Amino acid sequence: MKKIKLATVWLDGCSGCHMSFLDTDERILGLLEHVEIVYSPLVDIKTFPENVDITLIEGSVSTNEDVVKIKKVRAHTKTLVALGDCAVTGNVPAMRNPFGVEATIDRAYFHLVQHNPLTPSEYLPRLLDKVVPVHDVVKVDFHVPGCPPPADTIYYALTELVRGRMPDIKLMTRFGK
Amino acid sequence: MTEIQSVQIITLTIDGKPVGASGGETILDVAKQNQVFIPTLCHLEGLIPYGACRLCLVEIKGNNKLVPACITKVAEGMEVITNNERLQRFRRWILELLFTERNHVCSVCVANGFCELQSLAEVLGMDHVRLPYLHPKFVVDATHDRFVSDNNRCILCGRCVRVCSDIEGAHTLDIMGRGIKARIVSDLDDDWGNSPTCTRCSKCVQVCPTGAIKEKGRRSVGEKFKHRDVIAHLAEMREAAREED
Amino acid sequence: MVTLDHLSDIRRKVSEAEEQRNHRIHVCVAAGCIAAGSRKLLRAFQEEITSRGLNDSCLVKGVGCIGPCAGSPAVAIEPEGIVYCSVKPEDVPEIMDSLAKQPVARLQMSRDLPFFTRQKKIVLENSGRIDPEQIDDYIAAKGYHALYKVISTMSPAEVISEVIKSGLRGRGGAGYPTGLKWTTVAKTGQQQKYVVCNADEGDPGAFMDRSVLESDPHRVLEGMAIAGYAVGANKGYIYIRAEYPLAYERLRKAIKQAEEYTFLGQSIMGTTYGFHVELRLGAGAYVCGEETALIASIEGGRGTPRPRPPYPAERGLFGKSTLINNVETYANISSIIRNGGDWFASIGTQNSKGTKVFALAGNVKNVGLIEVPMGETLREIIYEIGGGMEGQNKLKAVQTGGPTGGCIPESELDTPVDYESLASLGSIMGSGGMVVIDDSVSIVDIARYFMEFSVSESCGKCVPCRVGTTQMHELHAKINRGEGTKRDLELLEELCEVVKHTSLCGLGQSAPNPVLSTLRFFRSEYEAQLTDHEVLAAEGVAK
Amino acid sequence: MQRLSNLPDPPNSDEKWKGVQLVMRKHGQSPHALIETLHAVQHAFGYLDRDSLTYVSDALGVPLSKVYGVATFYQYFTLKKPGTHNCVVCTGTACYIKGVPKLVEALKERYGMALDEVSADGSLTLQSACCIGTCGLAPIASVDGEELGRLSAEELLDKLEEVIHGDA
Repeated sequence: MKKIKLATVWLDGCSGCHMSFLDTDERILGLLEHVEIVYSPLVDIKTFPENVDITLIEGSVSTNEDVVKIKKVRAHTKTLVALGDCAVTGNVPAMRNPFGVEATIDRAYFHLVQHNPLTPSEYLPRLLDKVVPVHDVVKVDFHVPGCPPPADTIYYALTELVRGRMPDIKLMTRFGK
Repeated sequence: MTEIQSVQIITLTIDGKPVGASGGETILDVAKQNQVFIPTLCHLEGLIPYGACRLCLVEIKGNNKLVPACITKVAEGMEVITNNERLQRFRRWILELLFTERNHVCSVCVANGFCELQSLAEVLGMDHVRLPYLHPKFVVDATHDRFVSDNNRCILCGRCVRVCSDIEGAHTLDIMGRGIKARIVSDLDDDWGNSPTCTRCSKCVQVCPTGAIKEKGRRSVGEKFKHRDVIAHLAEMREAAREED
Repeated sequence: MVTLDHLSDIRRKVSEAEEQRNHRIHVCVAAGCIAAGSRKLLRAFQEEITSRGLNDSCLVKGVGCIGPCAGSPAVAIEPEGIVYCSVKPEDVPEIMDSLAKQPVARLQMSRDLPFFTRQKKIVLENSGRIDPEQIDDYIAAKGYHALYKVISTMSPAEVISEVIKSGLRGRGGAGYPTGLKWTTVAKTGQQQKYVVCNADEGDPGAFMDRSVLESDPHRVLEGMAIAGYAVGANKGYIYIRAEYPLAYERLRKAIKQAEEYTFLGQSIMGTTYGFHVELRLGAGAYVCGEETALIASIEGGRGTPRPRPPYPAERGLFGKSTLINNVETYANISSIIRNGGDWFASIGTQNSKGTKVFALAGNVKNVGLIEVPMGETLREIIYEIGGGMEGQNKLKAVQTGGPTGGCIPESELDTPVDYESLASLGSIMGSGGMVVIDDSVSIVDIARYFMEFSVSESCGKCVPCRVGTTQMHELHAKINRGEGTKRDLELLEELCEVVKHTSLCGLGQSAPNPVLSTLRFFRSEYEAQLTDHEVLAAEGVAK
Repeated sequence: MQRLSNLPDPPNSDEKWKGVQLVMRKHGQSPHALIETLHAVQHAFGYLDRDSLTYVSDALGVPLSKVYGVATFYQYFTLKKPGTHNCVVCTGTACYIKGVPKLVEALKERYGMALDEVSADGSLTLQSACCIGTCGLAPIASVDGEELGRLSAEELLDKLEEVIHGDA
């Protein structure tokens, strides 16, 4: 049987959702019998491949780089899963939204810096005016809220998706869990 | 509330199931007695019904308008529908609207795990919001030595205002402004810490469904356990005292 | 004890005074004409008459709205019935010269125009004829005769049955049968009851109630006193907008005069029936047109509505049984009593009886206040009475029912104006605003304008209205900027449905109407503005 | 029954408080008279400041937060000292389609402020009214109480310059 191509992408998030994914522990080995991880911060592949079956996205869309990345991911993914509150709601990264980019940079790069405060280099990705959830930029097929979503929930959702079914994760996770 | 005619027995159906009730009871009362779940946010046992969150809207056969279960009294022969595709859809929308209105970041909220808004999203399967977040900016009032008021987490259910004015009798809190700009204030929008009217009774903390009003000294996330049932007891005591007068 | 003779005496006196004069010059002193300078004009006429020594043969008086507001200030010459528009003080000598001769053609608006001939005046029968600040003028026009008839010859039940027979429905918008409402209040066994007049005319583009109150305030007081008698109330409140200082002032004077004449007060016309009226000033909140919000506001609180039932008839003002009708509803009562319910029921359509006052405004030639029998078509109103479009542009839509009403397209203009027909088009009768919109105006922008109104007027109590209107406005603005997607349009439509069905009061429930009705009739205008992107990034992301 | 208790002393010796007290007495100092009283205060002093609100709360026995909730609910009440001159622009439907947006734009360009704001120098308040009810004269604005109909942006700006500089 052909293996399902799975990718995981890390945008603006704390990596906690990836950690939770790893918390599926030995079950991941079982999963790998049906699944091939074709792109992920967990593996060493530099470019996002084509024809990916399932992509898990952790993190919100916060920079112009995130926008480019997520659009490419969407274009090459059949089922896009927003994994965790940052991807689903904006969560902590979006807490800067009421204050605006300027105040955020000011705070992070000047106020809270003791030595040599510096404006971030122009080569760094540029912050968007507002941090937004993934589905505000591209179509998302399935949402798994949680901060992070429990490993069991991720595992269940993934096994269902791998079997070509839409999982029902009601009561298995919640915002902030 | 006690009513003279409450001996009257009424039969009605809830979701097709025949149930009995006494006159004067609300649809919500009767649904609860019969283990039928109707979501609510602004309602709290012991407080005067408010009818504002619209989550408890139900259908009544023969009435083309939806009615709030928390206020509508049962009537003989009433056929109530508490749950169907349309009501589920409306409830999910209302939750989504609430989540977009303010800055509800469950993961860093003191009420994480004890929040009625959060738990309704879970129970009703609201897994993401389709509309843009409005991200307003509200100043957190931490001037009080015991409590903190954070309008960023407020859903304007009015419970704190009602408990403060109707149960405690202090009426320190009220809603100012209107529409999307409405928010909770203490006195003349002053620092809560300097309030000449606040009795420090902490009832507002107990009734707040979210993390908008919290007790100080709880350092991390998800530690805000509340004693909401106290209010119904207090209301009953008050009512009894009033009758004795 | 006031008797019919007293009233007849006053009538005789007034008509004698009028008949002595060959010419009576009526200058409109309603707010619109005052803003256009009619007080100066009134003074100019007075001075001209005095300087010509014509005080014995000419009478000049300020009257209420004559009707053609586009031609403010308006002047009428009686008994000839000549109407002059846009009159300036400089025109006064010329008009004075023309008395008893050929009218001044360049200022004249022909009385043969459909604007005048096609109207049927009940509520406005005295508007533009009597001096609103003179109670005698009102009495001379059979004013307070109905009140006299009621308290001297009719039982409360008979009064109500006459109102039921008339088929009158609430003119505030919803069209609830007035007689039924009165019956409910009359039947409650409560001791203390109140009669409230809703004069919180908040619909932008609507000035019917303002005009009635400024032109014929006693008419409303009489209607309220009759209502009080019928339902068993001894106290009435008029809740009036702060934006209408002139109407407030005229009402205040009218109450004082009526009290002096014992038409209001402890013992009306010497009988045991007492009825007091107090004024309450609104403070700028559209939602207070909703009856439970209005009650909260009269009680001195935030004007937020509460769920009904209990209806105000059961538990209203200060917790007591309360009858609430709007200005125009009360203004119909005296005519119904004087002429009989059957007479009233003979006017109008099967389900909508009598006449309706409309404030015709926008891109129409004869902007003004009109009264027509129910059942006239929109086309007749706009093209005949209204004189058609102002300027070269074509009619695109007519907006009825105020900011929470709907936009009706050209193709539906043959719809008769009655409660049910307008509702079937996704609009409402509302209180009677009718704004004609020409094709130079973007319909999407108009809907956005109305949404903005709903956002700023939402009281904020219930979630769907407070947040829903804001989100509708955001989605709408996004589409209007050309950034909306097909998905956004779907979301907008679904959100409209949610707000409509789940909001607490009428404001929220009808707030989506402008969007829904424009989507229904002008969908292509929305679609033309959509972008092709499947999901467009939120603001700031696309840049 | 009317409460005949004495009214507390007003916040200052301004004679205008007498008028406010008269209104409160007329309504038997009832909490229900809150809005009428606030009208009287604003009529007398042009706006509702903290001292006035506190006094009204005290005199009528209405909680401070409720007074504040009511004062901020209604558009007509203002808690900020208004400008010396005021300009009310009608934003009703008829005015809107007949060009009020252009007036608002012109005002914004000239004075750098939006509706419902007071100019930095305190010379002018711009207000909006959702309909003055004189739609026959649309677009309409009033300057210091004088209603001006069928108004162009230039006419409005000229008029405002006239009244503002008339003071100088």
